[in-house]
Amino acid sequence: MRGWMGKFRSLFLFGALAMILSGCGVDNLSALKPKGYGAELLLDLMMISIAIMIFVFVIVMAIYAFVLVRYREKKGQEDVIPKQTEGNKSLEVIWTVIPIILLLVLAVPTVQATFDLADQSTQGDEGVLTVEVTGNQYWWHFNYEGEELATSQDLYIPTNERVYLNMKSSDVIHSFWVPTLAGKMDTNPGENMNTMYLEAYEEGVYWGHCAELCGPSHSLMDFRVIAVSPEEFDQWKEDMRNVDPEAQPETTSAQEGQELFNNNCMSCHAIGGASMGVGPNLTNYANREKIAGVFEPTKENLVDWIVHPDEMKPGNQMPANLVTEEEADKIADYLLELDHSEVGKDLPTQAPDEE
Amino acid sequence: MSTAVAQKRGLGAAIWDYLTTVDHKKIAHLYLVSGGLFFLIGGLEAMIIRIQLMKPDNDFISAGLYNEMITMHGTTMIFLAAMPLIFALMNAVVPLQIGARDVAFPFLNSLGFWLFLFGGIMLNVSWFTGGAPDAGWTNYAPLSTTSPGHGVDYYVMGLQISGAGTLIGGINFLVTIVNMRAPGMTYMRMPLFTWSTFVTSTLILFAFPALTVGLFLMMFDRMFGSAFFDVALGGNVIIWEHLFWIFGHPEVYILILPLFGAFSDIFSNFSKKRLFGYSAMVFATVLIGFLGFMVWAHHMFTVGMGPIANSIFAVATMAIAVPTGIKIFNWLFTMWGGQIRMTAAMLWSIAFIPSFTIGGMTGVMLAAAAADFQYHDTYFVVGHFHYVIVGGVVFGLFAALHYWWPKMFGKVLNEKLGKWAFWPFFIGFHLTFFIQHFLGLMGMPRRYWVFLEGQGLETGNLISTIGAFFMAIGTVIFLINVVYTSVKGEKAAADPWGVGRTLEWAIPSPPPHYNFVQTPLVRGLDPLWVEKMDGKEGMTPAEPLGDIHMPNASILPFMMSLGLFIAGFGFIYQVDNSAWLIAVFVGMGITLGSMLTRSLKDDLGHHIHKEELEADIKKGVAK
Amino acid sequence: MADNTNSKTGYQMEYERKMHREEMKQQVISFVMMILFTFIAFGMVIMEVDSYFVIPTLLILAIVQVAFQLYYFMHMKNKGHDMPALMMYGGAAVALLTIITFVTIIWW
Amino acid sequence: MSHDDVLNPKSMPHDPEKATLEGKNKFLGFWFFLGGETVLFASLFGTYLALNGSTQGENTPENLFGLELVFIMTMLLLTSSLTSVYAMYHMKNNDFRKMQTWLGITVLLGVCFLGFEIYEFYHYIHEYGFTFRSSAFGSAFYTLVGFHGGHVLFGLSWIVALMIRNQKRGLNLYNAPKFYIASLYWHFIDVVWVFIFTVVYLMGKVG
Ligand code: HEA
Ligand code: HEA
Ligand code: HEC
Ligand code: CUA
Ligand SMILES: [Cu+2]
Repeated sequence: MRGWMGKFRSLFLFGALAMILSGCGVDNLSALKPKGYGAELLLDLMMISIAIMIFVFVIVMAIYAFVLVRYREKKGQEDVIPKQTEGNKSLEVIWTVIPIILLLVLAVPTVQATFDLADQSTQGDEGVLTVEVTGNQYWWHFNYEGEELATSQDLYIPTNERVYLNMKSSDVIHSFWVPTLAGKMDTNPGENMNTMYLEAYEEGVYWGHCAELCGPSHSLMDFRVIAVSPEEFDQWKEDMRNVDPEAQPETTSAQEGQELFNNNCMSCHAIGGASMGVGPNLTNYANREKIAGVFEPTKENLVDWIVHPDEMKPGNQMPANLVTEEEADKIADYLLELDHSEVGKDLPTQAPDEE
Repeated sequence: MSTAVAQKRGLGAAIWDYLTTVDHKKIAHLYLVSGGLFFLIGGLEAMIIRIQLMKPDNDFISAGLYNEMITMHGTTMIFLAAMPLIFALMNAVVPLQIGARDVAFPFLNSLGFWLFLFGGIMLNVSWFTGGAPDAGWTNYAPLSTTSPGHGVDYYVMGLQISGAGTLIGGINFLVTIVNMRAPGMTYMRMPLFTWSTFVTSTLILFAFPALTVGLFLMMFDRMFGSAFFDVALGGNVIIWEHLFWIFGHPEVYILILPLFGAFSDIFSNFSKKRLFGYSAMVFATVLIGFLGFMVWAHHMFTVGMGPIANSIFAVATMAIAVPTGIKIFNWLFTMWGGQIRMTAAMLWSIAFIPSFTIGGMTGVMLAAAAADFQYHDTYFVVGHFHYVIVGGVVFGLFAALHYWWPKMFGKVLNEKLGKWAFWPFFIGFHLTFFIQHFLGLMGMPRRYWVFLEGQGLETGNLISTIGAFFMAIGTVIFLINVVYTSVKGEKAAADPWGVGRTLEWAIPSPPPHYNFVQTPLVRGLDPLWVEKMDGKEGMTPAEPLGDIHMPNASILPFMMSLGLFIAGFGFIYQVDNSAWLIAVFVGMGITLGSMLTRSLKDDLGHHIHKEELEADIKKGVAK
Repeated sequence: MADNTNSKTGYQMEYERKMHREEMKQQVISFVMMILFTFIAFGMVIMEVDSYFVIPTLLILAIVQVAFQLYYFMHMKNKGHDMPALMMYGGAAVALLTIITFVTIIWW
Repeated sequence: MSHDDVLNPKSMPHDPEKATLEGKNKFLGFWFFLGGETVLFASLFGTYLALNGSTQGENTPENLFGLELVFIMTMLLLTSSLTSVYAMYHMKNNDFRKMQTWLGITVLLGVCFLGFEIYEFYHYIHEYGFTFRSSAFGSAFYTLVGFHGGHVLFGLSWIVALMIRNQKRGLNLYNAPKFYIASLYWHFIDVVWVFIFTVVYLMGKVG
């Protein structure tokens, strides 16, 4: 199906439209710069609809402009009484039938795309990855089904393969949205699990947002999808499975940090393993793109976070002041040493600003 | 009462008069003032939202407060500003347009208003008692059921009370239109504003009960421990979404249809032409109302209903573009060949056409279910609905207020100031909301307290904020106009525009409280115009001059609503301390006691005698 | 206000009484039918008739019973009931949509 | 003639409930209200149908409901519908005494119905520990049936208030519409009950 709009794109209107719109927004976030199957399909659908809308708008505005210019009351005409027309059957038929036709033109690709994106035919097939996505206030958990491994905030996927997502929530409704790869889907609490799929065309770090109001830090519930080549992805899985949660860090500060971490934090955070705790899984913490989904991964920020998570993300579930500033410093040293894989590191974290 | 009150009217008497009034024209004033105040509050909240989003990572207000701000902005604007302002117009105009002396249920009409007002006050009290509701105006469970504090409880009780008022108002208009039309005013001779009031009231009748039930379930979950939305006990949160939108989508047509009606009247008046395709317009109105009930799930495309349901709702939604298009083209052709007079009312109406068309077209884009996976819950949607709501409903309210102001208050709003208010508002409107479509597509979800730096969203948001300030300027100029007119404005004639076509322009501005001395005989569509074209001065009466029967004023509607208001607080706080149950009993006691009083004490109304009417005619206050 | 001072002749009164009796007879008949339907409905469930058959039958019985209530007991069949009928059907249509939704797509 | 003049058989209009404009308005407005009530109950039924399986593994409809009680309640309510028809029959024939009598019987039947309903709830709570908070099914059941019960209670109070108020006044054009719409309300309650016994109890038993 890829590029079934391709032939239309060469048409002038579409070409111009595509040009204008693709100038909008940053590379790894804008829905107008698709980097995956779903997003591309949807951009095509948007283009068809925009074209229809522009067509309609031009007609309306043409009549509008004509009427306003031609039929204004002029000085001295205040007493003129225009002809009181009742209506015009054939005109009325025209402006009933033409919109119906235009809407049918829009409805057909709409229904096609809707069914296309709901397709689950290959889920569960040999070699097809399914990731269990859980939305939490205000972080994301990704459990790679059958792989015995899990990540939080950063979702790794292989490029040019369909990856299915089984989505649910542990608390309130969230919505999983990576604009450059696919449309969004809600994560519901309870039995109502949803499934969608992603397919990235290029390697890259794609920005994701939570799109359903879920509390004070709804706007800070960002995450990323990191698409790497299938070989690298296998490598990454390998790296992750080989993590030894008990391994001794190198520096003494980090060793003390590990001790402190195990005493204070393990009730909620896991290192290694795939089960979901109260807090994010921190196995590959040093590989994280951001702290808690949004903050620059500097040590300073990390220490601030560990001591005052409530100030950085209002309403989040992690208690403040569990440890002192000095202790946090050591824990940060430890966490920043949890560097287990080279995969994905060469990808630009943030696309350059607007072209 | 007509004589007693007229003689000595101190401030106290005037207030008492308004507290007890059952006159639809005074109730219109009440709706206008309170709806207007709520519009300013909602607008102020919008300004705070825009200031917060002026630059990235802003901390003008806190995250929690931001959520309260958007929730209250949406709720206030829709339930407490737009709907009451629409009710103000309906009350002021519909009985006059059908040649009635009164509405069908004057007492209930007043009850409807007081319920709305107390519900609205209740909602806004939450600001001062530890936090407003913060789960969005859509109040999705379980965010709402688990929201700490009492904010959401205020949402539930406030909307329940004001919703009851709306339902009562709706039934009142339905019966008024069916039963109280003057002789000769057949259905197919009713002005479009009356028609759209009729359809709107039907929508209210069928849509609000779903919200009522939703709010009850929410109340039971939050206050009495039931498990409708508690997944741990087998509840299902999607039930709320469906109930809310079964109500919520018809609600948006409840907002726009009356203004469609007002535009129809205005376009036809100021083009000096009868409405083009009258019967198609009526049919389109009914059809929009009808289709409005079959599309609610287009707000839920991403919930996971599956491709079949999504496709059905997508196509059904698109269908609404057809009757709406019929309307747009009929308006254009009403002006075609006419003599367009650019009054302030007309200016707002003219501006409405392109603005609403854009909003409608983005609506159809949203209706493409799959594409909505990208648009949903982004600023694209915010752009869409402000285009239809501000560009349709708010423009419509301004147009209609300019148009009917003389009929409501006896003075013509200053035309020059009217136009000065228009331009900044119009420009600001497009500045604010056009760019939001792009913000959405560029990856900005809605209900975001902050957006981050370096995502290409800075410029757009800044422009949007600047636009909001322009709208504020426009609003303030309008307020100045209101004050200026009430001080300096000239008294309006019965037909101040000189081109009146419908019955309300046949009687003095403002009309006497019994409206028509003699019920008029209607001889065609646009009855006043028909008489004018026959060279007559005014309407031919359908009955001889005689005594008029009018209802009595009553304080009971106020008391009933006050009782529910008190009981509402009791319900909210009995969770903390059962002593608050006393408030429930006291409040319900007041309400039920007032109801009992109403049913035990006969109220047969009073008569205005022929002599008084003749005196009024001599004085020129009746005709 | 409508004028009601015209008093009736004895003949007219007799005629109206007869009409009312006639109508009452219909209402009693519909009551008997309703009771009968109720018996059938309960009977089928108590006798544990196959559920694929029972459920639709129960619903049909209920709808017919309700039609009796509306048209006979509440006089919707009489003239002057166009608007009430319109609004009841309107309400019923919205009701039907709502219920269909709640038994189907909520569980997708 | 004023509205509160007592009617005699000769001045009795054909439809006393619709003889005045106020009467016509009440009549129509009340029907519209019932149209809205239809949607209200549909929303409650919908919620019940969506949740009636969410029993958390205990107290399912099958093991909870007893049909004997429901059958008796149904008979009571259906009969009360007929008795209120009789009341309206006598109203049209301008026989105030008989109208009051039949209304009285209606109220009596309604009170019995309500008594049984309260007994039923009491029974579920105390014998089965099945409450409003037990499960989503519990919440939905008590809400739906309770809303209906609330309507019965309101209807009874309304009819009783009308009867007492007009005891000494006889029938007139001011109160005839009130009696009439109160009886419409009573029938509507019966309409809702028909669906409740069918959907909740009978279909619940079938499973
Ligand atoms: C006055 C209020 C109003 C009006 C009139 C409309 C009108 C329409 N709306 Fe809108 N809508 C809202 C208020 C309104 N809406 C609000 C408040 C929300 C958000 C709620 C929330 O989530 O908070 C919303 C959200 C919303 C959504 C959900 C988006 C999402 O959350 O993902 C959708 C999706 O289908 C939608 C569609 C439509 C359509 C198709 C129309 C149509 O009726 C428009 C029809 C009009 C035209 C099309 C223009 C004129 C026609 C022609 C000139 C003829 C030719 C045209 C064609 C052939 C296209 N609306
Ligand atoms: C009738 C409906 C209505 C109207 C008229 C408006 C009007 C406006 N809205 Fe509204 N808006 C909604 C309904 C409406 N909105 C809804 C339903 C939502 C969704 C809420 C949710 O997500 O839950 C929303 C959300 C919403 C958002 C998105 C928030 C978010 O998702 O994070 C934004 C942001 O720009 C916004 C802005 C505005 C602006 C600038 C106006 C302007 O047009 C306002 C113009 C008016 C003024 C500027 C008033 C000026 C007056 C004064 C300044 C004087 C004050 C004086 C005194 C009080 C004495 N609105
Ligand atoms: C009560 C549970 C709990 C405890 C105890 C806890 N945390 Fe957390 N932690 C969380 C939650 C929940 C989050 C996710 C917050 C968010 O993003 O909304 C989190 C997030 C984090 C993050 C950011 C994760 C990311 O994905 O970038 C770090 C780092 C962290 N915690 C470290 C610690 C440290 C160090 C301690 C001990 C001193 C600790 N946590 C104790 C619950 C807890
Ligand atoms: Cu999670 Cu918003
Ligand atoms: Cu909608």
